[in-house]
Amino acid sequence: MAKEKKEAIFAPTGLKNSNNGKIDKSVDLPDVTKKKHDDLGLSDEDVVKMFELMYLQRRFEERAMQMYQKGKFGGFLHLYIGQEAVSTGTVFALNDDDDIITAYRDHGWGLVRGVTAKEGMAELYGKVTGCSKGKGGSMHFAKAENHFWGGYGIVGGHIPIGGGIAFANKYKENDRVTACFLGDGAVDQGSLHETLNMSQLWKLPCIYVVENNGYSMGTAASRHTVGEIHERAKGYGMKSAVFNGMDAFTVYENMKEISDDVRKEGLPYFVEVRTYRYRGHSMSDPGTYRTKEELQEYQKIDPIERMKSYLLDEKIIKQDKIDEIQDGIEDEVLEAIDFAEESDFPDDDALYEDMFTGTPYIHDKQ
Amino acid sequence: MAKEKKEAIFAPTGLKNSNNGKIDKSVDLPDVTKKKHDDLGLSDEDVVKMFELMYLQRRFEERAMQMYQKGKFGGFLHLYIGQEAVSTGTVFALNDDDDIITAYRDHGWGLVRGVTAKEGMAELYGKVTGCSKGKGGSMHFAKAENHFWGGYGIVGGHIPIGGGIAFANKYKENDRVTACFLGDGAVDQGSLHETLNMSQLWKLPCIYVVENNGYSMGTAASRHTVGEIHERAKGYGMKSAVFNGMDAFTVYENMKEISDDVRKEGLPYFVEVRTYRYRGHSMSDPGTYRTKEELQEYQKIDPIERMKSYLLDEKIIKQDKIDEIQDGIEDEVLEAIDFAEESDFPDDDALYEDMFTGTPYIHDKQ
Amino acid sequence: MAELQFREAIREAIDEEMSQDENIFIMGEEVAEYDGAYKVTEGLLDKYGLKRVIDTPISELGFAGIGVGAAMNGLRPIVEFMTWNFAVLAADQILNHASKVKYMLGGQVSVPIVFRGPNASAGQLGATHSVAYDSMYAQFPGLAVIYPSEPDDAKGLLKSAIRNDDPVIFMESEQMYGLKGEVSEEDDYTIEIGKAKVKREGDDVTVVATGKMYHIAKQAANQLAKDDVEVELIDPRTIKPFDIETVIKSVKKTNRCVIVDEAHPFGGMASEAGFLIQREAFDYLDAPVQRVTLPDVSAPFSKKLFDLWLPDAKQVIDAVNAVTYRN
Amino acid sequence: MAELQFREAIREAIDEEMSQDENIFIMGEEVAEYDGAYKVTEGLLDKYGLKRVIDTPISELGFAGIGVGAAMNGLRPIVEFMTWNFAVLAADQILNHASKVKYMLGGQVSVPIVFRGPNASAGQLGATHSVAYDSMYAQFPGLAVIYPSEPDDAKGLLKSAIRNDDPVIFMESEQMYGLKGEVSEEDDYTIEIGKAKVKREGDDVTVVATGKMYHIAKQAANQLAKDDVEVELIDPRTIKPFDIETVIKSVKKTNRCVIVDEAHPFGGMASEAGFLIQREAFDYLDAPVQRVTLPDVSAPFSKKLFDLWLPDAKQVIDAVNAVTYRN
Ligand SMILES: Cc1ncc(C[n+]2csc(CCOP(=O)(O)OP(=O)(O)O)c2C)c(N)n1
Ligand SMILES: Cc1ncc(C[n+]2csc(CCOP(=O)(O)OP(=O)(O)O)c2C)c(N)n1
Ligand SMILES: [Mg+2]
Ligand SMILES: [Mg+2]
Repeated sequence: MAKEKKEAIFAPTGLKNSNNGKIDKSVDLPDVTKKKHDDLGLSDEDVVKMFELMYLQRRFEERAMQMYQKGKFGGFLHLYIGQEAVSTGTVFALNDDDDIITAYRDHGWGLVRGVTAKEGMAELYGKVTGCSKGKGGSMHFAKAENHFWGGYGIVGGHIPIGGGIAFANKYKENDRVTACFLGDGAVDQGSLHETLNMSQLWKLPCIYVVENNGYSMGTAASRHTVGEIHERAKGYGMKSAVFNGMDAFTVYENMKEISDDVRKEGLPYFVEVRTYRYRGHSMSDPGTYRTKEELQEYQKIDPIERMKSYLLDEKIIKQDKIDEIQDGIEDEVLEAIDFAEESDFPDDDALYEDMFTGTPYIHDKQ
Repeated sequence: MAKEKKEAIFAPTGLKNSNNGKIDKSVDLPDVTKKKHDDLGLSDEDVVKMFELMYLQRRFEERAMQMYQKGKFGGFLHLYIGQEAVSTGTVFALNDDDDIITAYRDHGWGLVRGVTAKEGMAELYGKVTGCSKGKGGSMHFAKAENHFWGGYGIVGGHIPIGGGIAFANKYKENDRVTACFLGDGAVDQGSLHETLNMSQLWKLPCIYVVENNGYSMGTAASRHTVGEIHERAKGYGMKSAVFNGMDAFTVYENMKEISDDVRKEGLPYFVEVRTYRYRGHSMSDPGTYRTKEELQEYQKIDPIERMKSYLLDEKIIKQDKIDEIQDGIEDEVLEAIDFAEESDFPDDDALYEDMFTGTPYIHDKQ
Repeated sequence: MAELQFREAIREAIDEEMSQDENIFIMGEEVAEYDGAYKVTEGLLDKYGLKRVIDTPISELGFAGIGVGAAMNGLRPIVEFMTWNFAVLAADQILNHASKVKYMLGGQVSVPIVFRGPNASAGQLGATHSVAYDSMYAQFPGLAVIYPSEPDDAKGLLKSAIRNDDPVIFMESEQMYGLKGEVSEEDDYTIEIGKAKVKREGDDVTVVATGKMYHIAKQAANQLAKDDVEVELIDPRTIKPFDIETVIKSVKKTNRCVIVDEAHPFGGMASEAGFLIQREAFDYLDAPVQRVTLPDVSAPFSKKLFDLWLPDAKQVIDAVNAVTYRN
Repeated sequence: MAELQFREAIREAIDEEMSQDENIFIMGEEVAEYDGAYKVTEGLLDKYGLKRVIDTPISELGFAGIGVGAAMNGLRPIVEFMTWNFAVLAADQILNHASKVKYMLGGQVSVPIVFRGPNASAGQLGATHSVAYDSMYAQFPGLAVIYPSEPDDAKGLLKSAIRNDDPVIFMESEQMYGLKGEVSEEDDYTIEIGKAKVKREGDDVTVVATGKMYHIAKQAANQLAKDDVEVELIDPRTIKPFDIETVIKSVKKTNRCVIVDEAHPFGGMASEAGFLIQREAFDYLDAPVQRVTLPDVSAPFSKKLFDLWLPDAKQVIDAVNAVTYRN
């Protein structure tokens, strides 16, 4: 039974240690939906609005990146660029009072759930006019009144919180569905396992959606997690799905079906959405863990370009209208920058505010 | 899409809230092996030894229970009674230098891996002659020199440690296999998920064995964990098995096959062994969560009685030899009690010993 | 006044609060069908049903987080940990989420949640079941930490904790659950969080102790009284907010202080209170503040070692003798 | 002496130790192919290969536990946490296992493991990425906690930590990784764990500070020197063992002490050291021990608030003025 000895190796090798300088594509995309927007129950206006929303997310972040590089603000900046179809398809599929929670790659999610460009940009700048009063910054966009519960910085930490939001909805019997988004990297956290088990056991109306963008920082999905992510559901007898996240219609179609099912059956769902992030993990990422070719392949199927073509091909709107929308959004973002620049920093007193809802208590305040 | 409203319920109901006063049997037992001992490669002596080991575990704990009830020692006392086929079949299947680690229900595991009745009983009594010098007590039996790494009291806490022991074996390329035993209740801990993922990803030679004895304290398995436990492996593409743990031959056969496979392939395995604990979770457990009938059903197929019948039926030994063995073990246990009673408590200085291997450091020692 | 066990006082607090607010629910391991590992929640399932009294799997991190999410979304969870030793697995939800979410979202959400369960040692349960975690949680902003010593305090403070709109860590003791004491029968009896109580007046030395240690300190005080040393015994009851004013007032009278703490020495309540006392009452101190704590070693199982390990009245008396220069 | 960045000093320590003991390996998120989130482990994968430099999934609890098991079974793991804020998820493995296993098994096993990574805040990273955890770990028996301030200390102490046969918590700072300093070129340069270093001599006041705060304290000391206030600046370097002797010796000379601590006030190193000083040097103190810490609020993102939040030299000077009665 002696086996041939070779040096023990633990983690699977990545680009740096692969022989041929290539790795398998980090995410394989399932097919997009063949349905047209009206088959999906979306109006022409909906599609235009989808385009606007996606473009807003894109331009907001591109400009934010510039401002960051100019040193206008500090902290981390994790860009959602490339993944906008996921947020956009989702908010159209969900009811407005359905609940959304996500990790720190959250700008897109804020913008589709009513954080204005101004509030978002001001938050990045740490201004009191920011959506989280400048207390949170890039990782903690939120708009609780619109049922967007925010971005969270501890990988996996918000997963049980998503389950808890769903728990309260079931408790209150209000028919709201919760959608909890997480990265492929977060799949490896124990909190996911615990939450999936309890969600299935307790029948929580929650959709756990993995935005598999191929990488957890510099680690390709296949290097940090075994098997197909959506198959994790099997062990819990949980319903699951995997679909293409580079197309807003596909996201919409699937999320609609799934949220309807969750609302009706009162059982959770585990979903893997395959997508791709164009930028580095954060602004300091050199990106040596992937090939330029891989990135380009996904950029070729950019969800915003795809939507633009769709609008034109289907003659929903013409190029001039597209230009007008784009210019409008460009202005909106630039105004947001002005707004952020001109807004005030929080008062000194703010340091001690928002810690408590009830009686505040600060130990040994000097 | 409005669904019929009824009061939200979360955890599944148990005996107390079931309508008919009955619950589904908490563990369904797969069939036992049909093979005879020689088909399994076990000698007559092996079978006798198996019987002895099982009987030792049983009598050790029955006597320990009496001593506990007499107030001879304190702390928790979690009895393994009913599950002895698991430990016994396993040690025969594994090599002597394969590694074993388990939770706090660990007396049986200690005894099959060379903790003597004396060392075990003295440990329960908190005497310096105990296997862990009286520092650990019931929950922390260990015999590291025999590759039994001990019992652990934090549910799920020892799972990654088991993985780490396997990691070191792979690192040292020593062909040892690790068997990490855990309860059905521990299945719900995030540590299991994290460890399974890393074990499969890193190809660790480790068998994770759930001793599903039907209950996590007072909670039936179906009330705390969804689906079939062994199916959790599916999400990780890990090999898995489920088998009957009330028969030492079945445990032996399966654990032999599995450990051979792990040794050969260098990949982990996830195993569910179905068994039953006859006693309460610990000594204070009133046991109202299960029916007397259920308990009796399992007692009817007691692994020790089964083995005794086998020995007689197969004419391996006769009744008088059985009596002799039993009397011998009884003496051994009674001597162990005397030994424990007569042994010394640790010196006062021992309070400060065994904290450190290197330079000891005790902050602000008075 | 009614005589209640500690566990009954806690149960009454939960019961009274649950009966007047539908959004309160309790969850934890074995809290429902088993009636609680230590029978604290006995009868609550029968009274409030499966919706509001919920058995959880052994998933401390997960159910703590579900509690946090439920609190954010309008409920008022009481999360029971079978002991605080196991809550270490949930530390991320308590430290990184419950205590911080409100602040980092600029005040948009509230987290009205009570995490409760037995703290510190409970006899010979060994190293992993015996740690006092009150000071650890007190280190972090945003968390109130309550560790009462008597049934009356437990009832009044737990009711306040459940009504509190921010996270509260509420600590009990397995070994005190059976302890009986007079409990106010006042309607809707609450005690303000953050107020120490002078439980025995005296002029010679201030002794500060809560939880199990309060009872040790009380024994010592009774003993010392026979020697005409009158101890002023202060039970802070809440580790955070820590009512340093009450302690300082007493120290200004007695000029001496001993703090008894069930934690290991480094950075426990004793060191924090001691630091503050020397700073705020420097000119009043006739002797350095002394403390009695666990030694800096893990809990041993063996009864003999365990008894050596746990602070006792003799150590308190020795410390009092030191600050009063009686030895 | 060679001038090295802090990260280079750490890398050298790891490299030198790995080259002389095959049983040492390093694992953590992004330590291998990415060369480390903060480039501390740059080049180690190339040098030591995939067996000994291992990328982990984001499973802090799991890989910390795998480290503990591997240490028990004969290896010497270095486990990198991307920051100590994330290690909260692994707290059970550190507090309930690494620090206790040896004791509870009566000495049968050893756990020679180093857990390391950046501690405390690193600029505007918000509430969940900014906490100083050194004092928290120091509360628990069995753990050494090292938090150096300069490259030389980092190198010498990390080498000792890796050789130590018991678990060590080793803390760094993202913001100091680029800091340059002279590092001994002595062959096999190690520094004994648990020895403070007097980094500046002075007669007027003792200031204690380590990690990032050492540099703040140093600024303050330079400033104060212009006013003829001579600070004796002590860097404890290790939070535990805490070298109280060196501090007491200094306080007996200066009669005044200020402690600067990057943690929140409750139960931090400052309160522990302060408590010990008042107890051990009571008759020598001309003023109460003062401390400078974070306020008891979570880290805000906004630059303005963040700057208010973090201790600065001005606060240290104020505290020195207080203990020297100069204000
Ligand atoms: C518990 C924890 N561990 C580590 C980190 C550091 N970290 C931040 S993001 C990240 C990668 C997460 O990747 P993924 O979940 O795939 O999300 P993506 O960045 O792709 O959106 C890591 C390791 C963290 N924030 N929290
Ligand atoms: C982390 C943690 N949570 C809770 C407990 C309390 N506890 C001890 S044993 C147990 C039940 C475990 O059941 P199972 O894993 O099925 O093992 P069995 O007792 O059946 O052998 C519980 C809840 C603990 N020791 N550790
Ligand atoms: Mg990702
Ligand atoms: Mg069980």
